[in-house]
Amino acid sequence: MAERVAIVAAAQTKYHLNRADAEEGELAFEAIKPVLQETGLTYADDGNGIDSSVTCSQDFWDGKTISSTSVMSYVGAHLSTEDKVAEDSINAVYCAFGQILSGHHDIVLVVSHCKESQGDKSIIENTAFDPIFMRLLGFDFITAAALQAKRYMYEYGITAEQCAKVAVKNRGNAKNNPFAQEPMDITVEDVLNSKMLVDPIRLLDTKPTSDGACAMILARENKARKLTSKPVWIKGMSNCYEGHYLGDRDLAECDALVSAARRAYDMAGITAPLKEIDVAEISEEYSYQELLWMEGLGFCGRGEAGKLIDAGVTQMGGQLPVNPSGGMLSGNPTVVAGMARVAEAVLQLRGEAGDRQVQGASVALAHGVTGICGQHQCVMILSNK
Amino acid sequence: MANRVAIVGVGQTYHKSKRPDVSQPEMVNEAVRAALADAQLSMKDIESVFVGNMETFEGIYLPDHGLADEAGLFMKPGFKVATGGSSGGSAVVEGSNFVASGLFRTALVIGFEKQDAGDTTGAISAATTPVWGKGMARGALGEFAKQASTYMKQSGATEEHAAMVRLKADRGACRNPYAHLRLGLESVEEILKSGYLMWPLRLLDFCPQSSGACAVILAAEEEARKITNKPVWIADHITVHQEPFRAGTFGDPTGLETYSEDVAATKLYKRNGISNPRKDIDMAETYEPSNWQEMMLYEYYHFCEKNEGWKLIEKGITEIEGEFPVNPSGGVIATNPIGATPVIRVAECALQIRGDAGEHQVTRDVKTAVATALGGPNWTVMVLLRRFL
Amino acid sequence: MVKEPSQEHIKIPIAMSRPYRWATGRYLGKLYKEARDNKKLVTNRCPKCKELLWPPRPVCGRCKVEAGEDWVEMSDKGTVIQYTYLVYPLWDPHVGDRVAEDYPNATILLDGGVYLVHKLEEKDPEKLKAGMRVQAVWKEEERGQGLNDILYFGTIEQ
Amino acid sequence: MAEKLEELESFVIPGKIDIPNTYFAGLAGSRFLIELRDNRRIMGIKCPACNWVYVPPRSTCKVCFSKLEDWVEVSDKGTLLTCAIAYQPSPVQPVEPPIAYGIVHLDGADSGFVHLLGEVDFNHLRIGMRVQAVFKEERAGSILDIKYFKPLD
Repeated sequence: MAERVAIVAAAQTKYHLNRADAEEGELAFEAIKPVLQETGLTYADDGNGIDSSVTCSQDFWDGKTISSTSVMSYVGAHLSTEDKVAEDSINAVYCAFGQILSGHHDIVLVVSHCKESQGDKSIIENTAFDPIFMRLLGFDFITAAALQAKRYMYEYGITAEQCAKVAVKNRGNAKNNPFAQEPMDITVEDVLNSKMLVDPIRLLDTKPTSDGACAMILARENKARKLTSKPVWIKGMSNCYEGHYLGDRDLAECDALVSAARRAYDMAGITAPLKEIDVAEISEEYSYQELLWMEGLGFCGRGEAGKLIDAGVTQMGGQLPVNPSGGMLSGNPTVVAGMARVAEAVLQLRGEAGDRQVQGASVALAHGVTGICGQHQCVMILSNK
Repeated sequence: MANRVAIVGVGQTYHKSKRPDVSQPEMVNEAVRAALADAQLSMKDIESVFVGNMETFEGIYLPDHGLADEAGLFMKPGFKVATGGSSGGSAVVEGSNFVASGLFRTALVIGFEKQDAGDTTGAISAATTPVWGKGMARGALGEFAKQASTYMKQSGATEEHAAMVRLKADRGACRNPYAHLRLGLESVEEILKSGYLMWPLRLLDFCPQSSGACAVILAAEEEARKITNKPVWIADHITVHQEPFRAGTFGDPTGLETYSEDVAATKLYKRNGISNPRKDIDMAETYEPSNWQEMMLYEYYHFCEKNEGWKLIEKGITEIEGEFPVNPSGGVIATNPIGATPVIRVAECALQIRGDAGEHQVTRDVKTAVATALGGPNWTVMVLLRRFL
Repeated sequence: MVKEPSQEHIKIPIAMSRPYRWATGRYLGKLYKEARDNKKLVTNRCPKCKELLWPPRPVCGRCKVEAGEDWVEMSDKGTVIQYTYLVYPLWDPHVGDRVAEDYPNATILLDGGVYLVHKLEEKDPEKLKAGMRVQAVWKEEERGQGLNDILYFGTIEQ
Repeated sequence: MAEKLEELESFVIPGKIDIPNTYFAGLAGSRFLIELRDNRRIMGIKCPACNWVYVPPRSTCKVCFSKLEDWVEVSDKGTLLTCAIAYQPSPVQPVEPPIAYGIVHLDGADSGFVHLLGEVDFNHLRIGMRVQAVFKEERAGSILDIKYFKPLD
């Protein structure tokens, strides 16, 4: 890369079960306002203001065609550049990264919002499945995820206890995160005794319905240094699509994640992820996914993530704390979850993560996932150096 | 610092109301194969994929994911953008950005819409929610009808002028084997006989609902020169959004506001040394859902003075053989697979610059062309293409 | 060009309505409340450009600043700027059917200075004209639906 | 008009987006569904380059992008690759829960086939078990023309 790009500010709303008190734009503005205040930026394309906005929302969740119109006023879109990415929001950060590296923009505002409380999750997710071969079977994401969990556990001997430990760890970590929706003191037994939703996935293996928003500002190096004394640099980033038809995929593997991670690591010059990365924020919509994605990210060999959680490697104080924020399991809306991971990584690298701070963190990984059984994966490496 | 980006291949499906013979991924596959063939590349040469589509039209959440097995996304990086009707234009812009940035050497940009899967007007009406505007939405039709009525009053354009635009479009479409509506219209009178859909818009004044796909392949300069001896350079692009302060869904029905098109054109022309667009640019493909809209776009894009758009059509300036051809492909009024439409604009401009447009190749030698896109509420994307850097 | 084969084309119809619970938020909620309780139209004003925002919201999209709560009550009278009438019934996604709304659809400039899209009571195309003066005809019952608390705009004398 | 913003109410308006859709099964999908409907046969398609049999069939190989036209019939019997049991009701389910889902490696295919499982004691569901397709008597040209896969003894 010829030039460096930094995140100069990031903010999240507190995540909440139901924000019926706010429409989408008002919700997003709760995250936008702090990043504008922190940087003192306004909208201008003279090189000193925000010259592009990338929003991320899903029409199916907003119940509205061209859902970015909900936040248009709040992201300075009028007679300015605005684009909307329709994946998990970490890809909107990727889009902004590309806009700056291309030379077209200097300072980009990225905003995502989602109110899961206002739609029907099963119906919306069902429409993501191929209408000819899968949709009529009545799939939603958790049903497909259960097929993946079962195959992954079978293939590598991952146990329900090990998955439950992820849920316990992340909900416990959430107690230190003021933005988290569901911090909980729970035990492995609590998880294993919680209601079975889709065997082998139980209620506490899943995340709650969540509403929230996240905003951040990216800037090219010469601008970033003027905007903050604590820039967080994007050292590497990439994403990847897996195939769609579930029967074609070896669900115990996550090839797209391996591919995205390889490119991100190559860019960042990372060869030994477990050693070189200080903290990871991983999008785990279901508890088993944190383990599977850790393998895809190369933190351990295939099937060995269970051993890492058993050994406490990923807990606070371990060699590589994973999801100090509490992760998706503690409550992030889909769509927003990936940017929430990035925002948490930024806090860690600025040393502003409060009680969930990983001491001395200088390299962080943020991961986002979109679609069925992690069909689309995105990996980002950040550093404060 | 940034890499220069060229279009090295274009491909599209033929466009029809319905494509019962193919599934959505199969339809997109046709365009991707055509683009690969045009570039003489194979899928393994493609490093990234960017998709433009509006999910509500087909009722498919994450529609790009559904394409992964058959349209070339499998194990490739990329993402989908959704900026309304301009989605395909935004996909070209982001694809171009990612190649320019050096992150990828090649990018496949896909736009598609299979409108036989749903109800387009219904999907556009869903751009309002019941909390604001329930039951008031009339799809795009209502908006364009109102704009037409205002334009008629303000500019002095007549229904005859609109019909002349329609006639020009049809002449182009009949020479373009991929166009959807190829009606063989012969006279203005024939068009004026068609019934009103929504006053003052007649059936023949409005674009059809098309199913189709279009793909373009972008490459960084070094790759591009290896791939083709006729690269078409993306000299610049710009995206401008506009908020509808005066209750419009597409721009401003009162004509009092500054338009996103105007801002986009002003900035794009200025930074590319274009002082007289009709002289410095050789042709344009615009996103004109109605013939009335095309006359307005002439003005918004500074191809003429305000309220004089109708004079361009009256004088034949924008005909295929004219001094400044606009929409020689037949344009959007002949073919509108929404997500694909802006990609088609870019592809058609590229073909004109290469001299490969066949029967609808314009008379003027095209060295520079501009492709535009329109999305709601009033999203403008302009892509400036050149034969030489 | 791909040839169309002659085989039977299987199609899968899926009609799955998606339910939503849309929230107005507090700013638009204020308009809803005044419409419901007092048959009044209210909105807030931008502190910078002094224009009325529409719908009411916490930011001015034009000035790109926070708008605050300078609330203003507006007349429910206005002038028709543009109108069109429907000839062909269109699919309404919020109804789930084709709707042949026989009231003309108009953009109306309220006397307070904001534009809104609504229905006109006058159905006779001969009597419709831009510039005609209209006033909201409010529903007597079941209000609480924002602008849909207005049945339509009826013609008033100059 | 002196209320504080915090005291203002947000109205929640229930409603829906209701636009019916029609999906064409396309070249490969149509033939596959016609065979299910008319002949109770499960057809796959073979990639000449990868030597891989896809079920259900599609027109392009996702790996090598070859056009696929080489139709092969595969068995209605296969081996269970994974399974899941949905206990909670949802509006998209085709039958009442609990519902068992499975991915079946059909004999003669190289990919898994996603469907429902039936006539099975959930306690006996296990990966690797042999299953067979049960066809509906009334078939309409849909993936649901197969009722489910049942265990083979």
